Amino acid sequence: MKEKTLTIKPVTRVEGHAKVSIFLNEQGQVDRATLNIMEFRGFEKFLEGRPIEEAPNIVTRICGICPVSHHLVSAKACDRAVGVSPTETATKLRELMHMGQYIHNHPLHILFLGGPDFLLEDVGPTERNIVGLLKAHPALASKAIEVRAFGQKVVEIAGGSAIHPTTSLPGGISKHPGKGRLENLRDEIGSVKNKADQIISAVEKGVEKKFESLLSEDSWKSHYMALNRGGNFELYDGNIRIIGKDGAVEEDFEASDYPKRIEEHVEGWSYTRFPYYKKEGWPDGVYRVGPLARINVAENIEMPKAAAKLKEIRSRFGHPLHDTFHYNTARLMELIYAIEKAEAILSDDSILHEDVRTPFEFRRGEGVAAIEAPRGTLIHHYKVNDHGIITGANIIVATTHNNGAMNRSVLNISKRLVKGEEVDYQLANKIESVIRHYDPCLSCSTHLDGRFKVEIALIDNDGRLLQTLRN
Amino acid sequence: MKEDFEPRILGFLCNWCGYAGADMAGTSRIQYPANVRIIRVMCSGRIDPSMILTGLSMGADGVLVVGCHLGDCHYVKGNYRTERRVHLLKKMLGDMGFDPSRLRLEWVSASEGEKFSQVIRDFAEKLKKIGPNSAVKEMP
Amino acid sequence: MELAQTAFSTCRVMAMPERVGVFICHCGLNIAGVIDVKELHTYTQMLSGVSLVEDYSYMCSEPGQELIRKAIREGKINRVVVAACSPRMHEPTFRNVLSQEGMNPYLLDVANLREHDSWVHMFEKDKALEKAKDLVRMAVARAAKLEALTPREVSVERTALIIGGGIAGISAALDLGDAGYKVYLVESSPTVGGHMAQLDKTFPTMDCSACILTPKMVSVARHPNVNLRTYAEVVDVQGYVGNFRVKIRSKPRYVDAKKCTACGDCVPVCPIEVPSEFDVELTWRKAIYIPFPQAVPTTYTIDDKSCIGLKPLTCRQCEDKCGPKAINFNESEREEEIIAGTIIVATGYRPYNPSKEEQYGYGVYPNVITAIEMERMLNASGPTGGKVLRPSDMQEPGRIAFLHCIGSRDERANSYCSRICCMYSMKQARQIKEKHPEAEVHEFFIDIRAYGKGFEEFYEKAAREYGVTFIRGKVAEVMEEPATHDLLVRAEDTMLGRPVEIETDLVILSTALQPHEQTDQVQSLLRISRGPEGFFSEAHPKLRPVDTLVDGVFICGVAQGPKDIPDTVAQSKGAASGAASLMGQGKVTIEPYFISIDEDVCSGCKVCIDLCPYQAIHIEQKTAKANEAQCKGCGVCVSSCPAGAIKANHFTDDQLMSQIVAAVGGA
Amino acid sequence: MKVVFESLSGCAGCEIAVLDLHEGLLDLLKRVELTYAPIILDPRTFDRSEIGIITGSVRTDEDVEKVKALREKCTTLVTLGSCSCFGGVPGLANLFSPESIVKQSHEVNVAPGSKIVEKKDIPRLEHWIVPVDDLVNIEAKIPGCPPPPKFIAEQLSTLLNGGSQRLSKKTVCDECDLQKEIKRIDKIRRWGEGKTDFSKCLLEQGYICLGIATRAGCESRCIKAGTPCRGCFGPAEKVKDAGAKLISAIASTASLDSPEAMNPQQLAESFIDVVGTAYRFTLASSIIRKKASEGAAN
Repeated sequence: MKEKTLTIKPVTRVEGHAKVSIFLNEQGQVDRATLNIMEFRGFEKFLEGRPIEEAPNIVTRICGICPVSHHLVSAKACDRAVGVSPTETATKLRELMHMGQYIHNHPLHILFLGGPDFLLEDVGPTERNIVGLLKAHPALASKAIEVRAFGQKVVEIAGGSAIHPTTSLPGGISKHPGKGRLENLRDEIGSVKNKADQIISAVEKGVEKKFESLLSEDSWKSHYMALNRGGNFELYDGNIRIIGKDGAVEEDFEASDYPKRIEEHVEGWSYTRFPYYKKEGWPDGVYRVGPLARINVAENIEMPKAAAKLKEIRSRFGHPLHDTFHYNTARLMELIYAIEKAEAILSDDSILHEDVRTPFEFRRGEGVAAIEAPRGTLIHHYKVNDHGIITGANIIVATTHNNGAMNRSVLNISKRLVKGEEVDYQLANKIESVIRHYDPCLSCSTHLDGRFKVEIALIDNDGRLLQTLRN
Repeated sequence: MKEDFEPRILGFLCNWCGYAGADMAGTSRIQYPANVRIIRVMCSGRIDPSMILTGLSMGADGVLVVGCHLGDCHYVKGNYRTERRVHLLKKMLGDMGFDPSRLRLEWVSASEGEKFSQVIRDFAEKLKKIGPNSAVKEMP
Repeated sequence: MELAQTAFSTCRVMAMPERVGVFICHCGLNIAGVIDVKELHTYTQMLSGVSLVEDYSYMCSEPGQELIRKAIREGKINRVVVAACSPRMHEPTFRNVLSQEGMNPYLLDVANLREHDSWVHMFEKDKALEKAKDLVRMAVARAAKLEALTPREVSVERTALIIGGGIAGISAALDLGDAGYKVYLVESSPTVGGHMAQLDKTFPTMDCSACILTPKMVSVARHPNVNLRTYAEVVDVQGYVGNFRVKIRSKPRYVDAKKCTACGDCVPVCPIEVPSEFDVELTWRKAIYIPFPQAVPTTYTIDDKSCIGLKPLTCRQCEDKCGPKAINFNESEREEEIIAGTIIVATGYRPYNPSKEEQYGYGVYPNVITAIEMERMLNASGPTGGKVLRPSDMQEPGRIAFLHCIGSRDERANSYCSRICCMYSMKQARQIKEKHPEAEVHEFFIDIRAYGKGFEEFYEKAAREYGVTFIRGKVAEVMEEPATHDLLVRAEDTMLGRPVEIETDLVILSTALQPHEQTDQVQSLLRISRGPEGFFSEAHPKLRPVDTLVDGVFICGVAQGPKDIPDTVAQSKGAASGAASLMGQGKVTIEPYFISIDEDVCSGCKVCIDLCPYQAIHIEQKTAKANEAQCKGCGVCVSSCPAGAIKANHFTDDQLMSQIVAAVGGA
Repeated sequence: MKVVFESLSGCAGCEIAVLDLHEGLLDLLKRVELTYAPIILDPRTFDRSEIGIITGSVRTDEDVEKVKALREKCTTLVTLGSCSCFGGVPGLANLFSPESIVKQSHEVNVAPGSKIVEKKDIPRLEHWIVPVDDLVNIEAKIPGCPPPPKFIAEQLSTLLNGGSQRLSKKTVCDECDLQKEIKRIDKIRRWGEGKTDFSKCLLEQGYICLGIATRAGCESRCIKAGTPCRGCFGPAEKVKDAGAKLISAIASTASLDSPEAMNPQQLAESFIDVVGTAYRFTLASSIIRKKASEGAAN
């Protein structure tokens, strides 16, 4: 039997375009398996020449599912590039917008993307989706739809539009959304919190029986990387922390120092590169980002219900969690956190002040900022000339970090499950479901045409340039 | 620059001054190169920038806009608007990789036949140096 | 769809429902001499949408027009393209042809093969043919998109405004007044009469200028239909033909014209003396003055720049002295607005000031004077009572030289010929000879321009009977003997081919005629164009000499170019008849080039409102509305409207785009 | 009524906008038979469908194949969102020569020490982005970035009832309730420059706002949130090139006689990044669609 390649294309229920190729050797065993990411638009190239104040409203088009993350991290990078700090109210409104995105994002994953894999019994390709979910779990589905709708409403009020927000610019927010609308959100959030609890218990009940098998599908040790504020769980702003396979903290650094810690591996068959932790080298240095990483990196959580949930998870499964399915467990916890955090921000009266923007002047400069997008750490970095025109842009995106890990998981599960020459729907879906745990955003990962620029190592904050940025 | 290249100039002339000036060059039998194709408009302010862009995108090597001298416009301020449009368009064309001097604005009064012929001669010469407008071939 | 191949562009012209008839004119040899009309004919037949092609030697002639009429009658065509001369020339002619056959006159496009092609590419026949093909293709493309339009009918106010109270303005005012139209005659100086009032005799009949002028001045002042506004200016003109809204500002005279009997008692007590403009500064006049005795209106005027009775209040002797108490120092400026159906510009001229030509010494040598100064001396009511005197010693000059073409036919000054200098120089020479038969009178000329009726005989008589010597050669230089102020005229006698020097007592410079100093102001008010020499340009040199390109505005007299009094009066009668025909009809058709706004598309962004110089667009319930009567069809709002809601009749986006595509484009 | 969703090189924002119908989505799903939508359904191909909805820009050769295949297999083809309608924000890549973008991604922005690897069996890039209706005829366009959920529902239900699509003939000004007084601009200001009065028209305060030349339909959501419109709904009904119309309108409303009026040079200098602003969503479908190579240095 000569060599053969089985392909699954397109990978469904993920954002963007990818294909899985499984290479069988003569004995029909899986020799290699790859996840090729096939998207490319070149945002960084055409950001050059654009005015800095327009960047936050251009970069949202990198991703339609997490446009808020790009909008806010871009605004933060712009603030630093022109040297202006946003007002307190503006920062609060931005963080509120960010929480709104999580309240929309995780229910979206449960309802449309990953959920159907672990909430529906063995069904065919035409039922494993939202329609199937509505039949099987009507209560869960309608609650999830309502919670997600609330999330999008928060983003619309704080950001002007639920998808591709527009209100942030250097120095803060352009116009205050109005007291009345914020007060309405404040009244509604209580009921949203209950609905979220019901969703979480429904999901947990839904997977109870096959929980062990789900965990065992793909479990391997890796490093983890996430934003963090002095050990606290953080989604909006803070340092980046890397922990080892045993959970010990190995790195804690500013966003701009990022390239000193990470290098990348190259493959001809994918637009995306494969970052790995420099000290450990390839492939041992592969690390994971996103919900699983955030839950592992956090020492404690400032929000009470989320903290309780974390304690419960850790007592049951230990620390750090290595099973890929735990991405979903972490997502549930993060949903609680996001709602609690939104409630905290909404109840803080400083959000009602009218002062939402600090004026700014254009100056030559650079700005680097990081944020936790639903799928992992996201970094924007801009270089601006003295007319405030962008001369260089570099965007380092969540899913790129997970590229190595996703390929590793695909290889693991393919070796275990692929026996013969065909890959039927059930088997293919098993492989895809592992990818869906990561909930990759492929158009994000490859908007920057598949490469992850290690060498654009900018210097530390006092402006000393270690490495030139060539464009 | 290869000599046989004959640049194609699209000319927008206002009825009261530019067009009349071209007529004057005719009645005075002033000879000038045959590169321009003239379109008459009532005022240079009538010319919509999308017409100039269409001309360039369809292969005109140069677009010439001829209006009345500032202050002479038959409709008071039409040419002031034209002047600003042409300036903005030149900047846009520069950003789009065109040589901005492919778009040219001139004020020619009804009696300046000689000046009109001089403008055509000079514009044709300059376009020969810049070379053919390659936009058409590459257009999808 | 087939290929119309020219080097200029390959263009697959889409099949068109319209049936275009193309009529190519040879214009004798003007077009056919350069463009191969046969080749153009066959090429045009290939253009899709063209259902008939004809070519003929003179399309504007009756047989040429008949070709079009026949094609329309036989229903072969529903659009017409005439490939001939400039539309600015014969578009009206061919439009009439269409309407005579019941076809909407605006379904016509004219390709300018003459002024824009054959006449300017005479030695590049092949390129001229290429261009002709493109111009015809563009015209056919536009013709297909033309829409029937009905011109707008507008009522015409039966009132004429005439700017300038010289002989041109007066005769036009009288003609129109007699024809029963109301006239506003506006003159900036205190009296009508203009430069003619300064003259003594007029050539060739040697009539006394005042005798033929003053009666006209009086009748224009008394004419029931003529409102005379002297010492007044037009300051604003809005609106369009038939409905010009005109603002006239009258300067204060500080003398009540009705009460003033022109007795002149005020003059002796006035302490202020200033050079008299009317007498070309040969004499003085007081601050309170009448330009000349026969001035109309016969009243004195106080010149507020020099009178010390106004600001500050110090003198006012004349007020006390005035019997009829006509003087009123707190008279103020008056402004009035009138509606005029037509406007006639008769602003006349300004004599050329030769002082910058040092070689003649005007202003340096006292005995070098200009012809107008000579005219004032010859005039019996002039400063010298008709005696010809040398300014240096007030003696009668025995030897006099006239220098022609000063400021005319000279690259450094004006390149044109002022047409009347030869004749008025000879006239003055004969007058001097009548007074002093023994005087030596020489005329230095380049060419004698004696073209008018009786002019040649006048010239013969001057030479033979009056003994005026004519020397052909422009004077190079005039030198002065400082002690005696006698002058030496040096020239080259081109007939004898040798230099000549003549001693003279007096030199008279025949200066050129230049546009009146307020020509700029009148031009900006009326938006009419001017030629390179600065005179107003007529709509067509041969066929519309007194019309302008602005409907309802006419020009006559020297404002249109140098000419003598007979030609001036002929033109002013022409302008009057042009205005009368417009006002007679009581209505006039306006080119239907106005705009229309689509309310469903207009979104009330207000970009157009402030843009329109004629305030032709206003907002009603959130969307823009066009006032067709106000709109002049410039189209600036059409190209500015960001929503594309405004359409310019006869110059629509489709029509212009179709021409662009035909000119440079592919399909 | 069979419906399929195909996404080319886009950001999935349009798909999320459909999902943002929340409960409304369920009624929609009842009225249609959604047979292929890789983002939320597993089937990997389909054979025929009445309605085919395309999102994302035509960036790779694979996108072109998908569009052609969809044309064969669907009776009604609908472009959803500015990317498929006009080229969208990715269309700005047409500002750079195709070579420079590929070079940027594969040689220039690469970590030192990592070997340059020939890219094989992944889609090749098209030289420049074109709107879908440049490749195949389409029956309907639903513009917007993203099109508002309510707007998508209205447009789809008209198509589902077999009706012909009716997009607004007005511009965003019609839906914008900021007060408009007089368009006479003394100074053009960049967004964020100086104090902004949110009760008055932004353009009249000198901020470039594409609302005047952009089709209505979004109820001026961005302006209501306090940001000038950037024209994601594309040119108004009667306009061929929204950028050219904006340039024309800005030039014509620049004040002429006020003391601080800009002369033509100052006007051009103060309008920063003309193409990036006036053509942000429509460069690929404008008249001059791409950078002419004569000037394409980078």
